[in-house]
Amino acid sequence: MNSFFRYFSDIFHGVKSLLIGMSVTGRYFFSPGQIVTQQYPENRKNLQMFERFKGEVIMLHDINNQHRCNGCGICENNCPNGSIEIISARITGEDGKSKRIIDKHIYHLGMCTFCGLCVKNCPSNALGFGNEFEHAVFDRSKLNKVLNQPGSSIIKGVE
Amino acid sequence: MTFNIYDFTSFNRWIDEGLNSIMSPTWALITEMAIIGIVFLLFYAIVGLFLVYAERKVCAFMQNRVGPNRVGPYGIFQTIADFIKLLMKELVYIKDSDKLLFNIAPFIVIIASFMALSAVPFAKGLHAIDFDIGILYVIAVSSLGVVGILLAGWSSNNKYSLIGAMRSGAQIVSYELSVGLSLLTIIVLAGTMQFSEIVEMQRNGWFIFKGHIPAIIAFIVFLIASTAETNRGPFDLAEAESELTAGFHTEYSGIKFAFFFLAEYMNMFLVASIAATVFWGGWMPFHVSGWAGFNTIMDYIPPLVWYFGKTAFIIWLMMLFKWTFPRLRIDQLLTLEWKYLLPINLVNILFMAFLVLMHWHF
Amino acid sequence: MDNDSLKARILEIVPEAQQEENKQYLTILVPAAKLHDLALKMKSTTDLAFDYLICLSGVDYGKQLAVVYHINSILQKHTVVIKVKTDDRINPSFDTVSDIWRTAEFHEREAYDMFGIRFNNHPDLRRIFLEEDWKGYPLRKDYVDEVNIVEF
Amino acid sequence: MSAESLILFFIVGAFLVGIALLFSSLVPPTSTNSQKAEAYECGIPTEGITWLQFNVGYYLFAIIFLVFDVETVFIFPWAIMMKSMGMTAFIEIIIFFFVLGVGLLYAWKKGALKWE
Amino acid sequence: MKEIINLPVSKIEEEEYHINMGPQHPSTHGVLRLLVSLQGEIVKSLKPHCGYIHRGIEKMCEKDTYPQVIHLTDRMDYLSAHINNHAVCLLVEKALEIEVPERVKYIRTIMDELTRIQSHQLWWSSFGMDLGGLTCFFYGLRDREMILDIWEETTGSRFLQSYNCPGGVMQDIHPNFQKKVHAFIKTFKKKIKDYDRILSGNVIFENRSQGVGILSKEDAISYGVTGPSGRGSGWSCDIRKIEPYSMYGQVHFNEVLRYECDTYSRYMVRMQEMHESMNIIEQLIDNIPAGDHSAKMKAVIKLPAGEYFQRVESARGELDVYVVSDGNKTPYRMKFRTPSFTNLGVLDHISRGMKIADLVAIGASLDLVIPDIDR
Repeated sequence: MNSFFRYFSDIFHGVKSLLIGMSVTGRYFFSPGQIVTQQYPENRKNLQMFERFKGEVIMLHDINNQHRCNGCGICENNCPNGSIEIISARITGEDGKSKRIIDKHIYHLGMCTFCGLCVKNCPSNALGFGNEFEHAVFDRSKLNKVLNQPGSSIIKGVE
Repeated sequence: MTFNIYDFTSFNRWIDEGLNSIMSPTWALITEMAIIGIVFLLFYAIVGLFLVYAERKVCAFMQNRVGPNRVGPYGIFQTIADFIKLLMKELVYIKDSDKLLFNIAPFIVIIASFMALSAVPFAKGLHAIDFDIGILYVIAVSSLGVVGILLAGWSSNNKYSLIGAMRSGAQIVSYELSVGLSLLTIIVLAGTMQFSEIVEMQRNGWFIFKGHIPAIIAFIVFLIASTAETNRGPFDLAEAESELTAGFHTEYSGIKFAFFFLAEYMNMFLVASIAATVFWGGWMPFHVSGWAGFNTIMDYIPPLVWYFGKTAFIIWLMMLFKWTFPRLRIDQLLTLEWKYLLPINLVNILFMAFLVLMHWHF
Repeated sequence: MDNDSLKARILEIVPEAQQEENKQYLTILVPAAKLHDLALKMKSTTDLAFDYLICLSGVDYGKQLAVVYHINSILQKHTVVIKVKTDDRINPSFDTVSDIWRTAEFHEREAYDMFGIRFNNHPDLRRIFLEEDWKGYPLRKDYVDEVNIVEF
Repeated sequence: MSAESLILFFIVGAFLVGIALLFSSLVPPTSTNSQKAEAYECGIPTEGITWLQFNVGYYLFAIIFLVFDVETVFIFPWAIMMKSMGMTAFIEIIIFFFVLGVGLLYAWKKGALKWE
Repeated sequence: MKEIINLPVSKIEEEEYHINMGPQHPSTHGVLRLLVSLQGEIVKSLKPHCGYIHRGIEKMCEKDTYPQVIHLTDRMDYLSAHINNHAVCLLVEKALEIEVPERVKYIRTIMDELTRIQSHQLWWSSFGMDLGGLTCFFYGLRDREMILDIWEETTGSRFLQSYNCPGGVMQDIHPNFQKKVHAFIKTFKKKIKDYDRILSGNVIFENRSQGVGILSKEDAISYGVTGPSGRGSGWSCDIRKIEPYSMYGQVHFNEVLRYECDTYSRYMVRMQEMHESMNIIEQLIDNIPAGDHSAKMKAVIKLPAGEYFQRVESARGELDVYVVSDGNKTPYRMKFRTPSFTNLGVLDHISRGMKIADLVAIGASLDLVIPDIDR
């Protein structure tokens, strides 16, 4: 007799639990206001990334097209994947001394794992993270970027 | 109380007589058949495509998503785009597979659902064939689909498919019983198996109200069993994707896969429409005895709207099942059938018979 | 049990064992031949009760190959590090402890895969990560990687 | 329409599948290679034979089903006549169900309904 | 066809049905291959084949400096990336005998617990999906998004943050951090009730999970099954309690233990752990002391020669880092004892005699992350 009652209580509890489950999905079905989907390409205009978002490594330039990188190579040493290459050049400064400046700061985006060591360890805070995240290209070689903008020079007093 | 503005019988007769007047009876018959064939073909395709779209939207809303929204407004052409894509896909053949059975399987699945569809009454006078053994016919024909699934699984020469097919065989064979017995409960009340008569008998109240408790139990059992019979979640063991990748149709590509997919949705439509017809009065409007004004207003709503509304609601229920519950295991599936549904069903039939005997139904 | 008494107990079982310097755990170097015996006793003795093998690591010390066992007792809450070393770099082998701690089964396969250390009586000693026909044992210090992606 | 027109539905169904299959086998580009013709088993070549004797569990249920399904066929005519025959039919079906129920109970207790 | 007919009957019975689950299989959540021997639906035995995404992290570590190692540990168990970082940082700090500022400890602990919650959320999602309840998947991911947003705001990344560094954390927390964590906890406490309604209490789920994959406490210890899986067998193996690190010694939380030893108990442990994690975060979030976000570190970190071992509790179980240092700036040998790898070892043992569907449930209940196995 005991098992007989358990048979029915099983059915009862089973059906009850199923109805509770259905109430959850049913509730969401009738509340489309809670939809969380982001319509990505359409919302591009008002898509606001967080300021710290690590989209890519960039070299910070001011309005005079000047940056703070002196080509010391610390970022290159710190990069675990070898995604930074520094090509420096020597020029003769105004005071007649030969000094090292950055010629090309090459950044292989395709190899970068965004660990942030280059940005963190840069002694002159020349590097930063940009918010751009749409990096898809058809050719891998396009992922190799030169970070210092053409014609840019170093801010005085940084070296 | 008769209300015949939506009666399609005269419309049918008009076509029939019109055709007979301009051509010989043989040709008239052939033309009629061609018309019916084309109409059903279109109907089948449209309902299938719509149901796939509806399922995507429904499940998306249940999951806090938007669902398809790229092709056309609100993504309504998504399934058409998918269909075209699948049509343009290559049919891949697997070596060592049984090619004949492999090709026959989608035929069987589609034909079974197609033939079962022929007996469904959409509105008064709007049905292809009105059998006097309608329910028996539908049960018999729709269960043919399992042969297709078994063949598909067996002929693929794929282990997942084979296990899926075996599961599906055991499952459908078991749930066949409950589908039959739950419909029998209503047959006891109705005393007929002809769909048109069954619908007609619900003019003054749907069977689910007339038969009250046993009818409601039978309806729930039918809903569960038919969900299982259409291989839908939580009973989708045959294609249990987390276990058997895609189950019996793992090896089917392109349009052949699409046919299995289509057949699943058509079977869902079919069982929903049978449930609507047998339990919820089919195209009969909702009537409350005594409320003459209310009943008249209800009568103005076309029977097709009633019919599709009820069907859509039951389909929605089945989608709610699928998108809420986890999948059962094969032994639990069979336990549910043999230890719960079947005994309940048997007792329920007796209960209904007793009700009929004592005239306790409405 | 504190480290001193632990050491005394282990020395009782294996007198040849030597202690190695380590700030964190008691580290004991055991001759390879005594390893299985010691492990068995360590697990079955009630006051030691080392029932949980935390970690089994292969180490290449340059000349020697070693296997380091970090073993913990859940009941007694003490941890000991057992080390076995071998000079044989061509065909290094130790006794398996996978019959004592089942977790060793996978870890020993890993050590075999990466260091080529064979474990006698292991139930299923195959390479676990690399392919069966992989040449060499990558984590050894003398392993030469022909296609090194990092040093391009 | 009469029942003979069932053949129509058969033909239409076959037509639908056939025409689509025909289209699909002619129009889309095809290519074959030995990898493509492998049965899908998570990307690993299949080991052993696929078509093997299978677990008896599935067939056991098929047999029980057969028994019950035949019984169900007997219930159909009774169900139609129930209303008109009244008490006699009811008593008859009680006896019938009793036999069926005993059979089910027996199978249940025997463990035939247990999946192994 | 023909071969079968020609086979003698006894031969057929002996023949085992081998089936590959994985590497391309929905239920392995990655590229794990399980070679399963079946008899009908029953699993006779199974052999895991791993290594499909073995990247040789331990070898790569030998070439990297300690700060560089951290970004590799992210990629082992990507779902508890922060905890993996934490382990290496703790080890380095222990070896150098550096005391990190209190603020760092608070931040790390909160981050660890957020990691645990999001890992369990993803586990819950995929558990539901493995059992066929696809809706669970979206609910879990939906709520996980809030944690990812919190991370993105503070660390700049959503998934593999590399937020810890030896001596502290990369950046100070974002001003919005506390507010957002509070908002998350408030929301998630409501949402987790939905989780219970839709899956935990469901009769189908209970039947699918109860009595499935029994792992006794003795076996759990012998196989080294740690974390929620081990605690589901009643083994008190929480490193946060055994060897407390960061703030775990000072916060109050319960170690969730259950004794049914089956899939259901492993499930319930994780569900309870999410509550406990929220409890820990609530205790810490308002009391983060002011201070620096990193201790003063030398530019080049060299560990004194010797051997170091650090245990932490990752979302999946005990994560140990074992370092042999020869005094250089790169580790001489670095070994990660990852929880998934060890937990995988028990899969064969507990899934024997179960059905294929159970195997999927058991695999999901062990919460295996494939990169964590392969490293």
